[in-house]
Parts: sequence; C-alpha cells; structure tokens
Amino acid sequence: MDEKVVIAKRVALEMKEGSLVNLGIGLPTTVANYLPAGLQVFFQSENGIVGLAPAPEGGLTDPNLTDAGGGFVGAIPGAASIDSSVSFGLIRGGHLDVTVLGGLEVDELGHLANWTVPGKMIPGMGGAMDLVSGAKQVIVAMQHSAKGKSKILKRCTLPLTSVRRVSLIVTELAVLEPTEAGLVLKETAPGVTVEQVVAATEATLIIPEKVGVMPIA
Amino acid sequence: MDEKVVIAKRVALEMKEGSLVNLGIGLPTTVANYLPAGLQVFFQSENGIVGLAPAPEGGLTDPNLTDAGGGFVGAIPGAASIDSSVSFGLIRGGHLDVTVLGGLEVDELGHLANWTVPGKMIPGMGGAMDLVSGAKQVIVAMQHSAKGKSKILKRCTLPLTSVRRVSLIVTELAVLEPTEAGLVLKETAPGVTVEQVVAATEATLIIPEKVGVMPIA
Amino acid sequence: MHKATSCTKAVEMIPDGATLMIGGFLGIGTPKRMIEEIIRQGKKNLTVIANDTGRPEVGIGKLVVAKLVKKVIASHIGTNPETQKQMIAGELEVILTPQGTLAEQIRAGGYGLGGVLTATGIGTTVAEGKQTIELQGKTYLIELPLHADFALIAAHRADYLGNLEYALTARNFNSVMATSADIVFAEPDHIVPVGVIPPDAVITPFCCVDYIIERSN
Amino acid sequence: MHKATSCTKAVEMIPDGATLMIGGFLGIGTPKRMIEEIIRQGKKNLTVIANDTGRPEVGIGKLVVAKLVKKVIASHIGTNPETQKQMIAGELEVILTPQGTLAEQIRAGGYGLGGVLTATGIGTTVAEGKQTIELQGKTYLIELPLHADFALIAAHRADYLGNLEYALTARNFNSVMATSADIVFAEPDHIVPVGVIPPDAVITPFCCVDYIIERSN
Repeated sequence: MDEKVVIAKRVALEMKEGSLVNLGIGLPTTVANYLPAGLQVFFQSENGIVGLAPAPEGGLTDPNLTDAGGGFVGAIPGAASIDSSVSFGLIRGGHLDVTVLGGLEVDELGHLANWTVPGKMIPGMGGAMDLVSGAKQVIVAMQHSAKGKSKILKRCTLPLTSVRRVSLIVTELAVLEPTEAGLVLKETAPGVTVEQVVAATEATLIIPEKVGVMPIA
Repeated sequence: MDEKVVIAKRVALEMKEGSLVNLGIGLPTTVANYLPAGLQVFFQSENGIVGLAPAPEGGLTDPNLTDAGGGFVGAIPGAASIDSSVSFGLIRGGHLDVTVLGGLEVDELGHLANWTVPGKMIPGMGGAMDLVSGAKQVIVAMQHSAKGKSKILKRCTLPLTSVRRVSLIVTELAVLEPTEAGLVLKETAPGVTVEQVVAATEATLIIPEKVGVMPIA
Repeated sequence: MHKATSCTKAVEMIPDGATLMIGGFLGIGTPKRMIEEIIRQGKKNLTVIANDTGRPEVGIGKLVVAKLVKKVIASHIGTNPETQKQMIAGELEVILTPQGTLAEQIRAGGYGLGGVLTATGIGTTVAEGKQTIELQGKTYLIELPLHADFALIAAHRADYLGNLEYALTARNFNSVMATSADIVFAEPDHIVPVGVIPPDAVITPFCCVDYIIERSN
Repeated sequence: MHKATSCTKAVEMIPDGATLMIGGFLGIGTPKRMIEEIIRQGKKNLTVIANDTGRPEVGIGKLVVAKLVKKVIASHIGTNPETQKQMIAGELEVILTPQGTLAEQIRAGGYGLGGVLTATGIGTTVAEGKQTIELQGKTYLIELPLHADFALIAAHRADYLGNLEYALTARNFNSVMATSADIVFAEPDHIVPVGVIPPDAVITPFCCVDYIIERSN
C-alpha cells in the first residue's frame, strides 16, 4: 500500500458520526476518500463553507465555490455559507471536532511545526494556527521522515504552529499519541515492528506493553 | 406649541441626508414625524433592523417586526435584518450617525444619566450605554425640568449612562452644546429669553454674545 | 445524525440549576413552546442569560413569574415588574449588562475569544470591580465571555440538518446564542427539507444546532 | 443618497499611500475590476490588508507584481512567489497574521472593540512583542483592531441602496471588511432594484456601503 494511503486510511478511522471536520490541503484532503461506508461526517473549509463535498465533474464547477487551497469543490445539500470571522469562530470556539493537518515536525511535547522554514519557505500560517489552537481534536497526518531524517523530534527546530499539544500523529509507520508524559506508541502499521518505528524516530517513544496494529485493510 | 413638539421639531433639524439614526422610545421616536420634506434618513433599531419605518395599518403588523420598545413597526424597501451583535457593532463602530435619547439628568460635563433611579426604578440600561458611548452624534431630547426641578445640573446625581460627552441637549426651552469649557447656550425656543433659560437651569451656562432662536415653525 | 426531538424530551434534558441562554427581545423571537414546557415540568433554580425578562405574561417573564429563575443576566428588566420585585426582595439575582456588551460576551463565549474589550460602561457602575486596559490611548473594559449549558433558540425555518433562518427582528440574540452553549435547541416555526434553505441564506449553520424541536409534543 | 460611481472615479478617490482592505481568498471574491483600475491608474505605496496576495496573475497578486504595494498584512503569501521575492529583497513589508485573528481584528476595527483576545499564536513567533493577558486561568494574546482608509469588496448582488449578498465561498473576508473602512466600495456582479434582496437575505446592510461600482466604466 502506498505510504500516503496508509496514513489517510488510518486517519479516516478516527472520524465519528456527525462530526465536523477540517481537512488540510494535500494528504489530509485524501482522508475523505477512505471514510467507513455509511459514516456521515461534515467538512468545513476555513474559506467559508460548512458542508464541503468533492469537486463535481469538471464542467459543473462554480468560480465562487472552492476549498482553502483555491481548488474547485462541491457542496452537500444543506451546506451553509459563512464568512471568515464565523468560520474561525467555529474553529476557535470548539465547534470543529477534528482538524487533520500535515506537519514538518512534531516533538515529544506534542508541539507541531508546519507553517514555515525560515529563510527558505515563508508561506504564512493561513488558518493553521487557529486550527491547531482551536479544534477539539488535532490530528497530524504526515510521513514519518523527510529526506531520510525523522520528522518526529525531541524538540521542534522550526517555528511552532501552536503550543497546544496535538491529539494524534499518524504516519505510514505508526500512530503516536502525545501525552503529558511524552509520545506514546499506540499502533504500528501492518508489517512494521516496534523496533523499526523506534529506529526511524528521533524522539524518545513511550512503548506500552501492548502496541496495536493499525486496523486498516 | 406643545413642549414635546418643540423638542421633536428642533431635533429633527439636526438630521442630515442619508444618515443612520437611532431614536429612543418615547419622545425621541416622535422626531421621525417632523423631518424636513424630502430628506431621506434611515432608522436603525437596536433589536435588529436597519430601515425601520412607521407602523403599518393595524391589520398589517407582523409579530416578528417590532422596535426596541416591542411596538409593531414597518420597514422600508431595502431594509436589512441584523442580529444583536451586528446591531451593536454598527452602534459602537461609528456606523450610527445619530442617536436621540431621553434623559433624566445632564450635567456641565455633558454627562448623561438616563437609565436608573437607584432604589426606585431599575429597568436596566438596555442599549443606552452602547448608544451614548458609540454613536457619532448623541442628542439628548428631554424636557428641561421634572417636577419643577432642573434636569440640567452641575453634576449628575444619578448613575451615569456614559462618561462620553453628549453632542447636544434639546429641551422645550433651549439648545445646549456641551463643550470642553462647559454648557454653551446655543439657542432659545421662540418666545423664551436667555434669562428664563438661566433661571430654569441649575448648571452654569456659557452665554455667547449671540444666542440664536430655534428655527422651528 | 437525527436531531429531531419533542419539546417534552428536550426540556427533560435540562436539569434544575442549569444555565440557559434564551433568545428573544421582549418576547419576539423567544421559543414559546419550550418556555411553556419548562414551566410545566417545573425546572428550578435556573440561571437565564437573555436580553430582557419579557413581560409578566410574555416570554421569559413567565419563568420569572413562576419563580423558576434564581439568576438573570440581562440588559433590561423594566418591562417585567415581577423581576424587579423579586430582585428587591432578594429572591432573584440580576446582573444588568449593556445590550451590546451582552451580545459580544455571548459571541466571545461561542467563538473562543477570551473576552470583550469595549468602551461601553467605562466610568459607570457597570465597570465596578472589573478590569480595564488601555490600548492605543483609549481605555476599555474587559468583559468576560458568557457560555451556557443550553441555548433555547427560536427560528423561522429549520431544515432537517439544523440550518436556521430567522424572520426580521426575531433574529436578535438567537443567532449569537446558537454558538455559545453546550447543547442548542432550535424551536422553528417551520421545518423544511434539506436544500429548501440555500447555503447563502443560512444564518445559523447546522453544525451549531444539536436538536430541532418537532411540531408535536 | 446616490451611491453609484464608475470604477474609474472610485479608484481616483484612492490616494497614493492609502491603506486598502481587499476582499477575497486566493482571488475568489476579490473585486477584479477595481484591481485592474488601480494598476491602470498606477496607485503607489499601498498598504494592503487581505487574507492572501493571490497568485501572480490572480487578484491581489497583480498589485504586488506591478510593485504598487509597500506593505501587506495577510495570513498567507505562499501562492504568490513574487510577494516572497519582494519581501526577501526588502522591497515589501509583510506582516503574517493567523487567518482567524485577521478576520477578528478587522471585525473589531469595524465594530468599535478595543482588540481581540485569542489563544491563537500564544507561544509562537506571532506573539513576539505583543501584550498578553491572563483571564480565567488562560493566557490570551491581545491583537489590535485593523481599520482601513478604503475597503474594496466583491459582492454577488447589490441593490441600489447598497445592501449586499455574496455567493458561497466568495463571501470570505468581504463582509467583515465592509464594516471596517472609512470608505467602502462594493463591486457587485449584479445590481438589482431595491426590494429584490429581502431583509433576511442581506449579509452586508446598506449602511456599511458608500459606493456601488457601476457596470460601465
């Protein structure tokens, strides 16, 4: 299975009936493709819609309906248009159940850095800081390493997105839960050993007696 | 001319083309009856409408369209419904050009007291504190005295509505402008002398060389 | 994702001593059926956050007359002599708050803001015991957010998902309150199929509403 | 109360060095004709407050490419490499602000609030040099209000009075910006007679809009 598919499929299992979810651009967006059959979740996009749906056939796109990456999307029946202040009110106010974001680095404190590489890439934080500070559950969906280097560190080296501890980290190798005590290894991917995860991780992991296997097929 | 009509007519002359106006319950509401012909002003009501109009014929009232006193009103074509947070956003944010309110007391500092008589009448401030603190122009429309006692004092004795200096005080005897230096007597009502105003006023008035006469008919 | 519930069941969820936000302005836009049901079930020691306490025979006033309320946070109680009477008798605690501040406090509670910085109330009894802050040369009162256990919202139309529309001045506090309670009950005049309310016409997006009160009890 | 003006005349009102709020999200909901006209008239040294700087050939990006902008306050500049290039070259000052904070700062400026109290940005570079406050056991950043000389708003429909409707995600920052500038220009797709937009469908009430850009130049 493709690494990114492993991540998206595992994150999809975190979704609960009726919840309001914001998916970041890129890998997080693909989570929508792997939702359990029959599960109804609602997608919010910070540029101003509750009830986002996949893009319609090409000819049916509307110039006034896009996601936060500027890509054309659709909307479910019953979708609601909101302005940016309401959109982030929902995010900061605890109305958003889950946000799924990509990450550049995560550390033992559960801190996420995902918005800038000083001197190299300064895109701006967009909605990321509000999402990480405000959503009820923050899931980081990212590959375990970049260019052979672990992205899960003792301490982030890049500027933080928030000092709020994220809820869950899902990579192609493992599911990690940041806790008061540190990063707990909850699950490994099918065919991946605990030792492999530890070897691929700069951060010190807390290994419980029983580590599960990602229930994905 | 009835005292209250003198006040309403004089206040009406302060209205400017295209301005957004909030009229308090009671005497201030009657200002709308004396607008110069052809002048278009728009009325805001803090319970949530921009474009308030006089009440329609009895049979055409709607239970969901009232003014801030709970009385049935109408709306102009092009009226807009707004919620309470937007309504007071407009008030505090300087979008409201004029508020006309009644008063219990006004003093030499231009401070208004109009929301409570401790121990006797504690209705609450409703929107008055926001209106006096936020509107661009605050006009107090009230009778000069109550039970033979001047309502225009050296210092208010009742709890203040705001420490913002009001813009203008219009009574059946005079037009007073609170300034940094004190209360300036701008106009007397037709047939009323400066001496009569001074005698009826507890506050010390600043009397300019030339005091006008209210241009009302 | 079934949000329908009966008025009876909805009120059964409310324990004695709960904090309720109740929409409406002198009874306009107040959820009438829920008020009646609270009285029928005899819920006690309620804290009510609302613009006003209606009139003795209208809206929230009925709860006061029935002596079910121990504390009120409101901008105006002048139209309900019973509220004043119970307040003076020490049976009912009343916190009077400027209307615009009240609306923002509720919004802040719903939108994850730490408080409201307003000039309204500065120098008045409203400011007593409260923190102030000077920013850019101006003094502001720091008013804390308000949040409730339950919000009782009246709406004109709801769709099956929970999107709400309001009618004219019946919107008032309803739309802000819909953001700021653990559980939000919407009592609509009409319940329409999903899609009848188009996205741009939605005032309260469905994600804010937990239950829609059915037509029958 | 004539609000109609041509795009040419509207832009002529804008002096070099002005601060502009410009609606839109990656060009969706950005007033395209006004952007083109600013470039044609060669307005200089502009400060632009906007969600993003579009793309080099889209929306606000065109102003950056034309080197008309000296300062940008935005949440995201990653889709316009020209913005980063000018920033790194020291030709363009960029203040990056979390998107939700930006929306609230604009609303605060328009609604007469002294600032925004948000947890977003705490502990990150966004908080550097800014005041914080602890309220109810939680630390908030104090972000100051934003206000502009001009707001350039794209709308779906305007009526002759200036009431505005928006379409889907093209609403974004437009409706908050419409409250927070000395002069507000609305560039609608359609201009309809008063009454076509019913009161409950109005998103921006007419009192916030100073000029409506006519169809012809």
